[in-house]
Amino acid sequence: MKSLLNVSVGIITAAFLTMGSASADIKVGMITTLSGGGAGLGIDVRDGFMLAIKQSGRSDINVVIEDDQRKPDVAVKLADKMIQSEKVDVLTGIIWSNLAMAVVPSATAQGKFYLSPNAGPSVLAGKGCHENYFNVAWQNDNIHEAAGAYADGAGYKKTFILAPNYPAGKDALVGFKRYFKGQIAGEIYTKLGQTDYAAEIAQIRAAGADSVFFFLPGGMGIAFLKQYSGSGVDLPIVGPAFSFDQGILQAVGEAALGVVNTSQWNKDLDNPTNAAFVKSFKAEYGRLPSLYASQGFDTANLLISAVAKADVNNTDAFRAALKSADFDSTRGDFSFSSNHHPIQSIYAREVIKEGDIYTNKTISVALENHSNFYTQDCKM
Amino acid sequence: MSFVLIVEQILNGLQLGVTLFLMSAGLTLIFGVMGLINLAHGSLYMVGAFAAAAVAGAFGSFILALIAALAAAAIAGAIVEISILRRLYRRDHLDQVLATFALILIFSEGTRWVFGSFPLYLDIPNYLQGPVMLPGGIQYPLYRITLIILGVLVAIFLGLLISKTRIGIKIRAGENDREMIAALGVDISKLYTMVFALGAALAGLAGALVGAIQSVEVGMGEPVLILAFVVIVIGGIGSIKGAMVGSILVGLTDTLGGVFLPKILQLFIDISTATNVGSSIASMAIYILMGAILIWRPTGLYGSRL
Amino acid sequence: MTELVLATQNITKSFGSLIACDKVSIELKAREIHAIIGPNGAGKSTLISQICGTQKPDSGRVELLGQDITSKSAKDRALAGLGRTFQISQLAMEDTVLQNVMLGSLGKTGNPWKFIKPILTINELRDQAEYALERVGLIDDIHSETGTLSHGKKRQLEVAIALTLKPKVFIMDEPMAGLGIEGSKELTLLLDNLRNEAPILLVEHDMDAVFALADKISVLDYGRVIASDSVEGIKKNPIVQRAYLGEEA
Amino acid sequence: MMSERNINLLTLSLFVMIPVWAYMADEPFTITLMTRAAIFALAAVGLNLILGIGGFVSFGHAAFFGLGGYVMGILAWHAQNYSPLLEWPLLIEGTNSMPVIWLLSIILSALLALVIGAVSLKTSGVYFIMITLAFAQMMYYFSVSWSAYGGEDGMSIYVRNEFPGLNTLDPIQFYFLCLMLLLASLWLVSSLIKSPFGLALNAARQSPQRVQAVGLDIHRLQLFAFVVSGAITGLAGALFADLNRFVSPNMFSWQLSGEFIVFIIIGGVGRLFGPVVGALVFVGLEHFLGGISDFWHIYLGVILLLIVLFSKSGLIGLIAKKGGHHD
Repeated sequence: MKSLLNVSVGIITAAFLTMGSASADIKVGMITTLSGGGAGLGIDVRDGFMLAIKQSGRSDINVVIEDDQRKPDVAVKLADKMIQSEKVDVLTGIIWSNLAMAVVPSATAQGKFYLSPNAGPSVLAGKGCHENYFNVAWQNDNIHEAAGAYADGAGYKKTFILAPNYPAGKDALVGFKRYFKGQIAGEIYTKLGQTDYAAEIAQIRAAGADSVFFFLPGGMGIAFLKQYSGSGVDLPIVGPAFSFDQGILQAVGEAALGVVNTSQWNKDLDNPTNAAFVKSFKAEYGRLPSLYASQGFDTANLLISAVAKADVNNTDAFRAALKSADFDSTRGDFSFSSNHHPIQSIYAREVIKEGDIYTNKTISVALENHSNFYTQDCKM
Repeated sequence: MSFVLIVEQILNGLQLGVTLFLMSAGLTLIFGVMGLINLAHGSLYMVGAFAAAAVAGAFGSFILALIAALAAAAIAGAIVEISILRRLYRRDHLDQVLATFALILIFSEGTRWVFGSFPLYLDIPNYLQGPVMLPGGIQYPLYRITLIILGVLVAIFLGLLISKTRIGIKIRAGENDREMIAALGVDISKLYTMVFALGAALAGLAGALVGAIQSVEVGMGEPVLILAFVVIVIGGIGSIKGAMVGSILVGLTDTLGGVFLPKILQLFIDISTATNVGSSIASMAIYILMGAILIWRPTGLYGSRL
Repeated sequence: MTELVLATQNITKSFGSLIACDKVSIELKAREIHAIIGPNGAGKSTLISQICGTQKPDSGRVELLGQDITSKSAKDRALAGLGRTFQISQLAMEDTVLQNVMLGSLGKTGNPWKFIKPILTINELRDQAEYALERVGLIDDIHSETGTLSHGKKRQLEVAIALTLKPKVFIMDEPMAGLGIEGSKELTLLLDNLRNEAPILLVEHDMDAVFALADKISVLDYGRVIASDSVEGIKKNPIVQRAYLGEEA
Repeated sequence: MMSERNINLLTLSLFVMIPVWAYMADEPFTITLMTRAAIFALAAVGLNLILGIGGFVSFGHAAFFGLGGYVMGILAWHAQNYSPLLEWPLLIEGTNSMPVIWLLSIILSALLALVIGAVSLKTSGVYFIMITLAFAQMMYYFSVSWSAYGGEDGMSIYVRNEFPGLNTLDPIQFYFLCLMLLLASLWLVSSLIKSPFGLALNAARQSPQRVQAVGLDIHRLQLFAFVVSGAITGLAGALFADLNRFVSPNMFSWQLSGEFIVFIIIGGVGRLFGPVVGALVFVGLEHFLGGISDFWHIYLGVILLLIVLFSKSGLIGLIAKKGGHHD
């Protein structure tokens, strides 16, 4: 706990020797969720990010970290602080789409770079895209598109789909349907923050479906899975990684075993960067890394690669350095599409038990070198 | 819409109702006896769930976990009552709101400090796993049936406690007249602590029972708290019977509204609009219910006239 | 024949099995002081509440100047000309004495919808208030916080507020309570004068005051009028002596 | 010890001096923080009218705050996208003119308050608390599911709206605009309190029977206070949306309603400057404690507890001499 406190005290400077700096110091503002219900995601992003900074040994990258409490207005306030008071060059860290929508447009309009380690709302990929906005995680639809593709490939013909009634939930179902060719047995939008799914499960039971796709992030997903497994409905489930990731999986427990979920990363992905990342993350923080930690780690490495190539004050050169994505990602091949979102493979994983710990095993590639749907809407 | 589905949804509504009852019984009792608005009641629910998860994780026994939830919430409640809240009984409701709001902050972040930022694991025991067949070919989870029965038992227990025992007499006297009960020679502060701990224990029990089928995480108490307030206002503040009726009404409205409103709207407009509009009205349904009841009866169904 | 100002006809009110008012009919004529006496719990306050509209009678009617006001709200009865004082002081305790009385003069205008000019600078209202305070002898306490006043002074303040309303009839619920001998004397004088402005229905325990002021006395016991007569008649009435005066002696 | 009047003056001077200092020292974020404090203060000044003077604890003032925010958001969004708000029966265009947005926020919030108040003021005490909460929750869920205007994600407005003759994107200019509105609302509320209307409203809280007995309609008095109260808070919402250049359903959340109440209690219930002091202190605490640790909410909670336990009438009451209440 003590180390956690130390890390979070305001300004953090990596106290390592410089590796010879061709460029001036760069200041990074990280706004992420560190308190309240969704804190786990933010903490993982932060820890992954700081691990990469530490490993780079660079002392010319200063990171300022603040807690947005998952409130949009607080995030906006912090962005103002980062820009006006801390005078950062680059912003990053936001977990939630709605907070990203509140912060990103005005930050990029003020000439700051924004590197998204998690949220990828469709607006920021399409009509609202910006040359200074780079998404290092995924466009929101991607993981769900992969789930649709997987369900299709697995031969499901009639799927019941559900998601919370908010924009990311709608993106999820649209994304799934984009790649699923079968029939939709039923489509439900649940209340955001709902924790009892008995009514929905009853509808699934009655719908005559052969499979279920759901997108319910955070506690909603835990609740759904527990209740689903106790309901006697035993249709196969497909879901995005968010409900099956390392942090949350232990809380779901047995109910998740065998479920197939889609993700652009898994800890068993076979590349040297990933192996080293998993090992060092475990050594540093004493827990297995999550999807979010890998995204934080990749975001930092992208930044480090750009800092090594160009001075942040030379905006065009720095942007080009970012765009080239010249870093070793934990996911293997990684490049940016024309609207600055990842082109990457998305995998199907299965939840297994390793000793006492629930975790995922990669079983197949759901979508190979996948870009996103909104490139043609983006005019930079 | 089949008969089976309708019955199943009614059972779901009942089950939500009885869990809400566990929360709101304590809330309404504390308000009725001490006149305290306790926003931190949701935090006690959370404390119960976390205690249960911790004990279940360490010893693997669900029964022990439930006992731990009762005990931890009761103790947390008693500590808070003795150290802070008893100073506020004679104060304005506003001071109580601020103090218990502050307690929410302390409880939430304190819990996160102790247990970390990720949800904890708490599952239902094997012997309560899986569905059972009810008459009429209805398949329904055993655990939820157990919850309904347990909730009804607690309601009976509370009813007997208040109508038949000495403590109950004191509680009823305390509701009516604080001076009188002091004059009767009852140690009023002990009584208050007891009532508060009882309410807290019920909330903790609810947290543990619900935590097993939902997620045990920081902030889990606040949405339930709001629902519980809706319940006690509908039922009439201070009335256990009102809390019971209010819980069932809210449980049924919330569950059935979410399911049937979109279906009903589909008869009139196209499916996707119906789903959309239906689910947004459904999410407002309990508040509309509460508003309507308060317009009809400004002090709730069983509330005493002010 | 003198004009009938206020009348109740057979008003009845019960709370469960307890009958607080049982077919009570009383009359108040112009320039008259009609006292209601009776032991505690006899139903005097319930009667006043029904006349002033804070409680609705189960049956019977209340008439003011020949008009049926039984179904009117307390506010409308005040507008119709009922000026009352409360047995348990109903005052804005955090406000000053002057502010409380100006509430009365504001009520008389019937128009509280003025938002900018401070009320204390509206001379017309202030003059009326100060005049009323002078009449009840509270002018020296004009800027005191009402909550700090003695019990007796609060009674006087109640009367002052009623004065500003310039009502057609006064309803006074124990205005003398807690006043002390000197205070009672002064208030007795004031009420004696007031009867020329409007008749008074007076509930009072101070028998000296009642005997000095009343033109007519009605005695309530267990919710019923057991006697209604002149001062002399009541003094001699054996039923009254048994039911009420006898107990006090 | 200080008189309440001096505390008020001190507070006002802080609201002027801090931003001026920040401007000189080139600390624009401090100005942003002060703007936030001023807007929260404005919202709470509105609430204080019905809560402190009227005696009705509204736990749903976020309904007005959010409505004001959405008025700004919707008008500016249409102006930004050059799409008319309504084409039939008459053409209504979006706008990015602050005065127009303010006026509309005030009018619509007042109308909403009229509806909510007409229903809610029939109840009192805890029932009133809960029914106002219910209305705000309805607005919340409605905005979440209203996908045309962003639903849960809300709406981003890329440029701050315009005020004739000012550059509103300059933090200090926007700040003083907000401060002027705060001062105007303080002047309005202080006039109201001293006016005949205020006297009657104040008395209606302390002794409703008395006010009825002098022939005044307490329900109408309270309803009017509620409407003014909602309108002021609605205006604050429009400003808040402009400060963030963003609106979302969060502006309707019950936590926000709770925070408004907290501002008032911190400062002192029913005192003219109570909400102003409270908002300033709260924003300050949030800012300074936020950097201490991940668990800074614990510290905030403890400080709020201490305030409530050791001061019976807010910080102003704690500092002010007794009896300074009526100035």
